[in-house]
Amino acid sequence: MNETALVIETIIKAVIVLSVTAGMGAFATWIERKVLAFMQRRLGPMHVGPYGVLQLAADGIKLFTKEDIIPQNVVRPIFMIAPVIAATTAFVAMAAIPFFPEFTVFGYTIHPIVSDINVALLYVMGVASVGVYGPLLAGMSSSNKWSLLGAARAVVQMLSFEVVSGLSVMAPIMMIGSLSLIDINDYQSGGVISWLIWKQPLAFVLFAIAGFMETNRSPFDTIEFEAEIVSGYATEYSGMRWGLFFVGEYANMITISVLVSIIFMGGYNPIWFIPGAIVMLLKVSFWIFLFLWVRAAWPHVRPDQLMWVCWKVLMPLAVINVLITGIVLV
Amino acid sequence: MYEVIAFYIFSALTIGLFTVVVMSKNALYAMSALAGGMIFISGFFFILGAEFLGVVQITVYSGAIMALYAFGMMFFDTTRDVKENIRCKKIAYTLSILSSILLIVILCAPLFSQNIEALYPSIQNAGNIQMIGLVLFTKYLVPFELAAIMLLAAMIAGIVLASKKMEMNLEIDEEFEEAKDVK
Amino acid sequence: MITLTHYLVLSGILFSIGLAGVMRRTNLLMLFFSTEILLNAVNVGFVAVSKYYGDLTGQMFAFFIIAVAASEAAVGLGLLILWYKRNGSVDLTSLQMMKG
Amino acid sequence: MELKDFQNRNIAPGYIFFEGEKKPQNGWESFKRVVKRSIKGELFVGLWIVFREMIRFDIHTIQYPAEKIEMSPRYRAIHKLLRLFESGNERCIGCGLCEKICISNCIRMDTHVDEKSRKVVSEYTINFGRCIFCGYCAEVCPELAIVHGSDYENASEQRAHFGLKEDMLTPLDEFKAKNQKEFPGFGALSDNADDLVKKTPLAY
Amino acid sequence: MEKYVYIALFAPLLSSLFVALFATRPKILFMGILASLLIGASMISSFILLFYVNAHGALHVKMMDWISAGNLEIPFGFVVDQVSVIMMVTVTFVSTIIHVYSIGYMDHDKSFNRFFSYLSAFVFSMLILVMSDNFVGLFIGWEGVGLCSWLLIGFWYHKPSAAWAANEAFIMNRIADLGMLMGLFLIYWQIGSFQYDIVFASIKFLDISIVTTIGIFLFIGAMGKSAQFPLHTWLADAMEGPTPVSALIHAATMVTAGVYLVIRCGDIYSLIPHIGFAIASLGAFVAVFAASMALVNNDLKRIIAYSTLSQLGYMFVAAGLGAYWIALFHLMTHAFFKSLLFLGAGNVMHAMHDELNIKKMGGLYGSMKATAILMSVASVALAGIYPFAGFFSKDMILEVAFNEGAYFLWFALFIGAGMTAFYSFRLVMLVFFGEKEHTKYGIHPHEAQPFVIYALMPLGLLAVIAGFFEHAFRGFVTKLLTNYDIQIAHGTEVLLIAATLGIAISGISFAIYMYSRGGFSKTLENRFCYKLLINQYFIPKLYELYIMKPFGAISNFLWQKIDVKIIDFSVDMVAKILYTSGEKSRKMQSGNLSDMLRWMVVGIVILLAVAIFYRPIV
Repeated sequence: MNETALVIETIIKAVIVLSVTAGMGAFATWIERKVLAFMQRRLGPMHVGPYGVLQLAADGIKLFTKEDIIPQNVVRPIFMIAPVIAATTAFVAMAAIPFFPEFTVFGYTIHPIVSDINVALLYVMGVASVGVYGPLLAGMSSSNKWSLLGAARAVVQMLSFEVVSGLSVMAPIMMIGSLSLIDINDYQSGGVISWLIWKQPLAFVLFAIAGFMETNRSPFDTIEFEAEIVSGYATEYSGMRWGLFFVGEYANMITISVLVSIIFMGGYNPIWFIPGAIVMLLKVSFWIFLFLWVRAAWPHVRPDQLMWVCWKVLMPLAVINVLITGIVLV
Repeated sequence: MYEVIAFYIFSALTIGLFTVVVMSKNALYAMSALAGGMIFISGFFFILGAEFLGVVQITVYSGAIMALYAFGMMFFDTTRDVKENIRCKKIAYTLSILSSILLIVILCAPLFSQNIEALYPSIQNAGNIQMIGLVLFTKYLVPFELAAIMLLAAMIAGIVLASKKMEMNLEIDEEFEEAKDVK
Repeated sequence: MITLTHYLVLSGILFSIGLAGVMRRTNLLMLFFSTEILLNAVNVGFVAVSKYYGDLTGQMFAFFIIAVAASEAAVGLGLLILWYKRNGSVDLTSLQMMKG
Repeated sequence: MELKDFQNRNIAPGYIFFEGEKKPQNGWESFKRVVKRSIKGELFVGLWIVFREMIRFDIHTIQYPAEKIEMSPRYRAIHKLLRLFESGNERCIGCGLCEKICISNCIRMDTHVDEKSRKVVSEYTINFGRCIFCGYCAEVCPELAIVHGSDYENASEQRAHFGLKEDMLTPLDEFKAKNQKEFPGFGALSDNADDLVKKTPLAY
Repeated sequence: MEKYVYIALFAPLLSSLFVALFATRPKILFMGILASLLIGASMISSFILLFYVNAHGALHVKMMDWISAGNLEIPFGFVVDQVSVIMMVTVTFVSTIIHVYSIGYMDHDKSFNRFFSYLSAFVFSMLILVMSDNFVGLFIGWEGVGLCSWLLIGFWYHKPSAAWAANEAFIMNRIADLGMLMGLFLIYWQIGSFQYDIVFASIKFLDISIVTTIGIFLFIGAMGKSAQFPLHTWLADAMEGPTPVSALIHAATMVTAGVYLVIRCGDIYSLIPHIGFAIASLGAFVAVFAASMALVNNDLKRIIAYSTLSQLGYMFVAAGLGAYWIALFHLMTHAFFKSLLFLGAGNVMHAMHDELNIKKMGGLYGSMKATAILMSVASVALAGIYPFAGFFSKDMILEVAFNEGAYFLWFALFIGAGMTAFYSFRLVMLVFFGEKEHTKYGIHPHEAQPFVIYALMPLGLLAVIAGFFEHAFRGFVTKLLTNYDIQIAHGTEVLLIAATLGIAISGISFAIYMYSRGGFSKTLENRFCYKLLINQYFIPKLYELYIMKPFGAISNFLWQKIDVKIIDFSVDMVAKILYTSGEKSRKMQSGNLSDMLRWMVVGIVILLAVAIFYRPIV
């Protein structure tokens, strides 16, 4: 029976995480439009609802009701399933992420993590690496050259940056000695001073860059850069299938924000009087804001520059960082 | 119970997906089915308590190897139907079915005696990763290093092979080919 | 209850599927796919044995097999690209120089 | 004139050349450049600028259907055909210059001689699908009959909308309400035109 | 002292190998001189060793471990004791003279260098044979001299008769070597060692029948090498080789290896006197048998060859009866005068342009006095006239036979001595005196080069005086060998000596008498006994008829029927089956990876099936 209870609890948690992050993702689209507008001296969406808050509902209605166009020459099942994969991988990665400190409801302690596996970090990164299949399959099945180019770029980009993210996160793991995100969080429970960002600044920077990379956000949005390859892998998509890509992208953003917050910025440990949950929310919000901010501020990078930076700058730096950490630890 | 359910679901899925890999004429189907199958295989690893291996399976197989193959498919222009003139399918199927029957007979036979002892027994109160780490860096250190060197060599080989004269078309001269044929 | 035999039979079936693919396919890329199936089938068996005998050697073996598969993919794909550039095809029928 | 001067003949004497930084020759130099740029914090300057704009909240958006921009008098939108202030007759004398000069060939006119032996425009159309709003027609018109209006919201269900004489000609009721304004834009008389006119006796 | 051993042993090897480098080159005189000098160095070392052994006793040298496998341990060891040093001295001395002689004799031969290489190799092998301190080394030397003998008999291999003779010698020796090998195996099987000292120390404790068998087998080996009765035909045919070879190998050294073996194994044979007596009987038989063939033969070298056979018979009589030192003494003296005889014959041949038939010679004394004198001296020595060397040794053998009470043997040897005297002087008379037959054939004989004659001088001298060393020799050799005293009353002894001298002198006088008058009448040649003798008792014919022909027929049958029809056919069948199956299964190698993989899976299926269905029988 205990097993069943666990399963039921897990399912409930999963549903909550799914719905909340999906909602947050949708909300984030509104936030993005607003923030980008403000940064560009605009107002952003204003008409639907107060200050355009209901714009996301309107978008949702539009996406759901739009015709689901499937072009004639695409590989139908793959074409149809690719967005689902993109969204699914984004959400599945969240299974091992603790969002908040544990709390008690009706005498029942709830761990706000879907599944506490001890290889959580590896798991998250593995699933993130599977995330390449969304763009890849979409691009390959679309029978469109822009899509194919987008898929190729996606593969190259993801594969390259997995190396950087893995190597950069290696140093903190070496210091902590655990892959569990809860352990990582607990390691930094000693206030701001104990944040890993101070001990591993280089790893932090590299991981942040890799995070931008893995979410395909500007300035590394080579795989769907309009000026070069129309809309990349999503060129042929419309309606809710395109929307799923969108949701996946925002879910990824949230995942990366949470990850960076937990690994380098103290996680959900309370600061002063602020409870951990609020701290966590603030951090995640800051990170999502940073994603938007960077998009507003920085120019786009060419794919070859991207590869160059990845393999010839970031990866050596990551390796050196790991080496130095190892030497210091030993 | 859930283990049983998971096992059977995963089994059905892996077998189905791998069958698609083998049978499908469409390379894209094959590729995606294989990637999916890999992920479900990692599911088996999770069930079996080998979390580390499961994650490695996902990361390396699905994340890296299959992506490489996808790249290859793009390069070889086989994102669509594979043109194959498959001969004597029956022989292939007969042989594989025969071998599977034989394998199953062997595996189901009570060959596994009880006196097998673990060389490296699992350590109590230690996670899968810790155990793997302990074993990997003591007993299997040399193979581990060798594997690292092998991977490095393979990487260099792959880069060299694939990037050599990337801008050139290596197709052999027609005349040369004809001369060879005459010979 | 799932026993070791279950896993081994599964492994055997997957292996046979891989064998069928290896024999049936003539596109080299598809052959590589089938080879990966073979390796994975074996991996399942190894990990199951490792679990049921409480011995990590099986997992180690699976680990090294994955490493080998990665190398194989890298080198094999490099060779395939060379062959494709030379012959414009990755079909087995273009690879019959060893005809006896 | 030396050759160098000839080559730079389009460049003003006080021009400052910006060479830019040297391109990196090898990997190590590019690596150094990346590191240098990262440390210099150029990227953070960009970040700061957009953030500053955000907190300054200096929004320049005009919420269009509700608010509209005042068009400049010289704005060249849908053409208007004007009437004579004195009589309310059409100013157009049917000379056909606008039809001749139109570079996109979108103006068509038809004239006839009426009972008073005056040339009268019977049909006048502009195909706005082709018009590029260059303003030559207004410039060439000797009678200031055709001018550009400021009506830019020209979305319509029919192609023919706005382009007919009836649409462009100032309606009589408008005219009577003295709503017709002299066009201040391209080709119009300047404000001090009267002063510039040389007075000549008309008595002959 | 070890270094003298090594010089004595390896100087010939060095000479052989160095000269062999130039074997295919045209004649280089320096090669001959070098070889002679190196052999000379070997001889000097041997003499030094002789004096050393005389003063200090035997010398054992172990150069290195050679074979060490399981219980078998064979060192590369050498022993320089009284017997082997005598052999060494004899061999190297004769060799040196023959090397020098060969420079003159082989002057015009185009394979001059090759000859010296072979000759030096032979000396090396012979030294290995005599110096080895174990049976394996002896066997190696044994085979080495056999090989060199084969090379040298067949030196003019372009001549079919030479090639045939070489092969005959070689094959006959192989037959005998089989016996020798059996003996060696028996020794190792029974004693577990090949070292002489161990073998001789423990042979006494063996069963007498085993010792008998060993003795017989070893003697079979000796018979082959020393050309005793059933295996004697090769020696006469071996005269196809160059004359220095005949002198060195087939008179002075190699053929005496059998005698040396018997002397060496004296400890074995002294345990089995009946076998010794059989050996003596065979020796006596051969002595008469060979002498009788020499009586009528017209071939210059063959006469001397038969004489050699006969003298070997004498030696075997002495050795078989246990008078080892006498056998060794006769061996030594015989080496001197017989090689002298051969070398003189070589001079004659040269003079006669390789004519061998003595009937076509005559009166050569006029043109080649020195050779004539030397050959006469050698003949006198051979005949056993006092005070020449042959007298002392041969007469002693007769006395031994008498002493042992084997009067029959004594008589046979006595007759043999008469015959020896006769045929020696028949040869001398026919060649050097009487009618100058050669003028009919337009040959103008000339004396050999002076240095050749000078080289022969020491031999001639020794042929004369060697007998006077009898007592010194006896004293020296019997330190190792069992002493043998002749206990015959002085009167009888004198009588015997007188009888022997008498028959020898009468043989000589008869020969001189007959041949100074022109020889026997032609009618004698139609007599049966003449025919018997001139045809060598028809033994070669018999061999040919009863051994070679049936053997040939059997071989032919085996070749035609069994080899071709069955073995070749089955071998071909295998090849054909492989070929056709290869041809058929070539299709498997379609070069198509798919097909190969299918075959691989077939293999997997078969292996799996075996794994299921095969139950190992425990």
